[in-house]
Amino acid sequence: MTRAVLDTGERHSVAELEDLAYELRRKLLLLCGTYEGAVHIGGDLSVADILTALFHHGLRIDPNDIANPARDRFVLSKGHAAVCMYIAMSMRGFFSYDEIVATYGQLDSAYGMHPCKVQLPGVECSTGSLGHGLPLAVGMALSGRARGELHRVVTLLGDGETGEGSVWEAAMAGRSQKLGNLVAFVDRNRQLMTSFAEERVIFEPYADKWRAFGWNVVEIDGHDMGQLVAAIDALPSPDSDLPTVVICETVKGKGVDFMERNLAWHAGSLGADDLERALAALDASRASNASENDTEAQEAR
Amino acid sequence: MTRAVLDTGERHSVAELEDLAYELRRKLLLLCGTYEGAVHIGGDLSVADILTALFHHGLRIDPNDIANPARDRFVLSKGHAAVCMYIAMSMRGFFSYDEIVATYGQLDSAYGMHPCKVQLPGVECSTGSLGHGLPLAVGMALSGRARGELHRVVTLLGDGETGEGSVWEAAMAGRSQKLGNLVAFVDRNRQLMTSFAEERVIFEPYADKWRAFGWNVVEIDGHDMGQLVAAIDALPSPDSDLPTVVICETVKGKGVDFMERNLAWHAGSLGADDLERALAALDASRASNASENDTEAQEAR
Amino acid sequence: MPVTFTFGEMLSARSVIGSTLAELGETHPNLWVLTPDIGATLVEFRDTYPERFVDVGLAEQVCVGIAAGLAYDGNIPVVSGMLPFLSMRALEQIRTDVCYPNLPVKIIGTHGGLVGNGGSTHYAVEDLGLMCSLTNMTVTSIGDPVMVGEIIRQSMDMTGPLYIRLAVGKKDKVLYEEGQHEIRIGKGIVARDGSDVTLFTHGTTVSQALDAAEQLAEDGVSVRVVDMFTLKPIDVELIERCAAETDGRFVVLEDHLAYGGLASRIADVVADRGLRLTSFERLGIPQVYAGFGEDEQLRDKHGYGLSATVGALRRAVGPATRAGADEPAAI
Amino acid sequence: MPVTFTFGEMLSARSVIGSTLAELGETHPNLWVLTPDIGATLVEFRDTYPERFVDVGLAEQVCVGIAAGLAYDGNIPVVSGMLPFLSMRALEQIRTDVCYPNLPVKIIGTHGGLVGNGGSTHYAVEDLGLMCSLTNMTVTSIGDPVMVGEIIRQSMDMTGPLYIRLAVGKKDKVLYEEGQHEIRIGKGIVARDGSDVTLFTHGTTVSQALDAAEQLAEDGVSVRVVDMFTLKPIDVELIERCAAETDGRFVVLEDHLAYGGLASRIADVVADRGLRLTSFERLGIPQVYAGFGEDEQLRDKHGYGLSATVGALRRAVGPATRAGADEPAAI
Ligand SMILES: Cc1ncc(C[n+]2csc(CCOP(=O)(O)OP(=O)(O)O)c2C)c(N)n1
Ligand SMILES: Cc1ncc(C[n+]2csc(CCOP(=O)(O)OP(=O)(O)O)c2C)c(N)n1
Ligand SMILES: [Mg+2]
Ligand SMILES: [Mg+2]
Repeated sequence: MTRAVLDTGERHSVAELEDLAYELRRKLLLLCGTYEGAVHIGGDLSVADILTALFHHGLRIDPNDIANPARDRFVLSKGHAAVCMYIAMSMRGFFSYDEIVATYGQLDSAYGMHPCKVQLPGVECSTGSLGHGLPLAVGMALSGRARGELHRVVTLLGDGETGEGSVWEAAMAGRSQKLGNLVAFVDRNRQLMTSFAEERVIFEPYADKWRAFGWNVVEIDGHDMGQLVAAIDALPSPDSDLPTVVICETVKGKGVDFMERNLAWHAGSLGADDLERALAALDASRASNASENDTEAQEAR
Repeated sequence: MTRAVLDTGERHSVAELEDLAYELRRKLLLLCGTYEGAVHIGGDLSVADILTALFHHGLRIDPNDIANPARDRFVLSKGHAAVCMYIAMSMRGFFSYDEIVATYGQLDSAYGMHPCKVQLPGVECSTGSLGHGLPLAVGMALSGRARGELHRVVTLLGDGETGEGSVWEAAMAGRSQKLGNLVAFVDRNRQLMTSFAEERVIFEPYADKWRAFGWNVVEIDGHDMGQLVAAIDALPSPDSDLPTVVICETVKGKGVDFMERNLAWHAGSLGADDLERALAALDASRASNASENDTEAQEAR
Repeated sequence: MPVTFTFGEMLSARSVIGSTLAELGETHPNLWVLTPDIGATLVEFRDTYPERFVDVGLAEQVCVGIAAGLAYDGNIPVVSGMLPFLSMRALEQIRTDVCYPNLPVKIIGTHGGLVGNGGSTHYAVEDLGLMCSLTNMTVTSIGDPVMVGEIIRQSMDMTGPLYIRLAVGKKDKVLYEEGQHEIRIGKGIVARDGSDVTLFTHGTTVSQALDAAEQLAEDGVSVRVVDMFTLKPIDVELIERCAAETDGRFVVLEDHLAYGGLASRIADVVADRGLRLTSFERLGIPQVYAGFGEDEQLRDKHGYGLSATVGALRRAVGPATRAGADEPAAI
Repeated sequence: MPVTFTFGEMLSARSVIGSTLAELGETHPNLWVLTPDIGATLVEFRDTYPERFVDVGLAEQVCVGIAAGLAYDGNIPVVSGMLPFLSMRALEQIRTDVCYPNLPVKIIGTHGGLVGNGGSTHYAVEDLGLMCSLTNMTVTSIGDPVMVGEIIRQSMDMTGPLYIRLAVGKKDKVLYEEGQHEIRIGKGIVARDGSDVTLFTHGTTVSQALDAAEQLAEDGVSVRVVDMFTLKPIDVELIERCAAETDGRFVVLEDHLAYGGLASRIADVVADRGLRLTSFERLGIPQVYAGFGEDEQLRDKHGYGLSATVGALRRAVGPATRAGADEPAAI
């Protein structure tokens, strides 16, 4: 078996991907500034880099051929990051960003707080209730296997979400069914909705849990685009035997200093002032990243 | 805090406990020979030694004071081994064996296929649906802690049962709540109802799972009374911080050769012929154990 | 190989499931069978189509989740297990992953009602109420073992989810001769015609209902027995017709809580359509956890066994006192 | 510290829960509060009684299981969370670990109905049907935020389980003046008296029902509004009385599937008691997954908003055509 050839868009350099992630965050904040209701900003910002790496680099998908049986499947298990996914997908050509901004959360909109496949073809399944994505992904991976596809099924979970027992049932099933075509990214931002991880729920030793459930474990900095790309490129072949989890160390609210590691920004709305502050913070964070990168580059020389 | 003083019965030597376990198995088979319906013989026989060690050695309980707040709590999470527990408890003075045999499974009997606290005071809670016992035990352990009791809450799970996600939720909760007074025995007989472990569901590396969930892990031969007693005696203090799992390597159907590791004997009934064969097999197994023990004793000399 | 059977014979509904699935595996390459360690009678399918058989062990939630994932990709998954656990442990998965996207997942299981002597953890007594609560779900409860195969076969063309409830399924009476009745999801079966009173029932109690009708016939009372094996969508038209044709006398008998199951489905129709009944009585499990005992003993103990059924039918056709009308039921 | 409030004012039911629990924590040393990561408004309790506060993170099943374990040992555990998840993910734990042994565990949560704009995974629209299916469970749905506190206080003496459903609970209208009505679990509240038709409702739609009644009053129609905040046990006596006193005209309005909730509870009584109604109409969520939108928009879209309620009341008192009697409802 060889992996199907899909038009998977242009190849981007890491620097380009970083720009796309910046753009994604910016668009996200702008939407929050327009929409009156609450948006899960914290958990959106923590996965902006992961979603960029997936939609612009990792996933073999074609926005013009969304039902291609050979496509990779993406399941947003942490469904509350829907709007970040919508925007990432719009940047990849699936949807129109303007339409998202114009209709988000409104009556009859396809773009709501959680992904709804019934209303929005292009997303692979409806999620939002935590703990459902990985089981669904196991089913899709099994199906692809049986049909002889070499696609991958990729899902993205919140770390808090992995408190759900259904996740560990699915972890065991993915291993037992020998699904090397199954890949779970975990957004390890060490925050739940109302507490920090390890404060009320002890998740550590976290990677060991996945290892003990028989998964191939990769640990990276989930905001380092180079590491994300490298992890994706190094994924074992879809016809191998072990599912892979990529544990991404992240920061909830990443890129907007006053939201970072701040329980108040699990979900929220941005008034005009907030929006301005947030955009400024985003630019500042980008500038400091750039200078860090320069230093690293110099040091590497 | 000191552990409450309860009349916890006579102290038994390991050899005496072995005799009690033999007696338990015998009584179990005799009941199966009388009762017309199916009994979960396989999973009963695999926990006969564990239940003997608990009810005659490990648990601080008093059959004449079943509501003593300082008592240890026992939760049979693998509720289908109820009859084995009833008999073990009868041998400890809780119930009458004759009454169990006379009424088991009958209309209005307190002794049914799964423990029912509503009908049978003395059992701590109603179980039977797998995956419920550990969460209940966590609640009981928390409660004891809060009341300043130094009791233990001990539960017994099937290995297949630990496929349930609710077990891992409870494992995480037991660790997060720092319940050193919580002890789980796992009957690791490597069989589920319709398959052998690792055949359809991959549990290995099994002990690592519990370790990764932050538990204190003890691994023993679940049919070696000496090891059972030692493991119980070495349990960390109830006011320590880590829950303990005692993973007992066992054989489903243990003690009756034609039932051992035989999927057909997950549940069954014993006709007169079967009963005779089973009792004979039990005696044979006891004799061979005794001679093994002799050899071991000689070698140790 | 299709099951052969004789009218009145005892047959195992479980083995009908097993052989029907094995048969359909051949014609439907997208048929999958999944189970949470309750696979004893699925062996034929398992061994013929191992790559489409998934035993997840004790893990009902992921079992249904996987089924949904398979269905998203064009497959027809059948989840087979024990209903008390499937209908409750996996309820959110059934609702959110299967019913919401309206996927053709079938849930088939045993232990519906006070059967099997497992005690209250092991009886599915509220399952039909739970399943009827779910949008897009088709809900059936089947007594005749041959019919189980027939319904599974019919369901291959369904686009949405289906729930099939059985009792123990080890030994069930074949109730209908081949071709005797049109068997169609959504249509009740007039298992025995009659004109004085209608006895509605489903699943394991159909047989008991027929026996009760036979007893009443000896008294010269003509009882219509309706096997309302589809609870959702409910056959409104048949209910209305029975009200008109059996003098507004209804008795509902079911091995399910008396509230939430078929009797409540019929009560919904009674209220919606403004049916003016002469009598309405429900026989089913009262608001208790039932304890141990053999199936028939428990039915007798809890007031919906054969003699209670006969009694209710007598009351229904007797002088016009509304049965149970004096005391508010404890609902 | 008790909440102070003014009639008609907007209050957060969530903060009422938080402050009531904090208040009761003092008088009830065996009161525990548990949550699966939905603890924002429980902070007062958490910080005052940290040793009796348990946040298990995302893990609804064990949350209920722990509550049961605590209750076995003499405690009064309150589990607080979002109802779509508590009522379904933890259903078997609620049934088997709490209801079967009849333990005094209280499940209190938000997101009952099409509220909060979270989409279909986040609406509890079948929860009341599910909970009414459970033996021993007392089921309530409360609109008035002050009443929430009152019911929690009353429930401290209950020996069995209790379910309390709220809408979003961030901003709710205080509906009843203090002492205006006797508030007692199991007894419906006549929120507004009237003689032409009874409008039964509960929870978040009580306020809408009162508005509709006000509109009808302008037409000279006298609408009785009954806040049937206890769905189980249902107030049979009040239903019978309303049938007699409002000319057999019933409209049922609820932010729940139109089948399975209050309307079906009332239909059960109608059938059991043989009530001869003049009209019966149910306004609630049809058999669809509702999608996104603000609460009021969704109610309007799905046919149970204010104007639909007014319309149904007009039909009920209008010329004697039975509303909806021509077409079988899709149930
Ligand atoms: C089953 C379930 N319970 C509760 C919620 C409400 N909820 C949404 S996000 C969230 C916190 C999730 O934490 P985590 O998975 O770490 O994601 P993050 O917030 O970090 O993005 C909660 C409790 C939900 N969506 N599903
Ligand atoms: C939730 C649930 N699902 C299914 C069953 C039926 N069942 C009873 S025992 C058993 C096998 C359990 O395996 P294990 O836990 O290893 O116990 P053992 O049979 O080895 O004693 C099954 C599937 C059950 N009791 N509960
Ligand atoms: Mg997180
Ligand atoms: Mg086992």
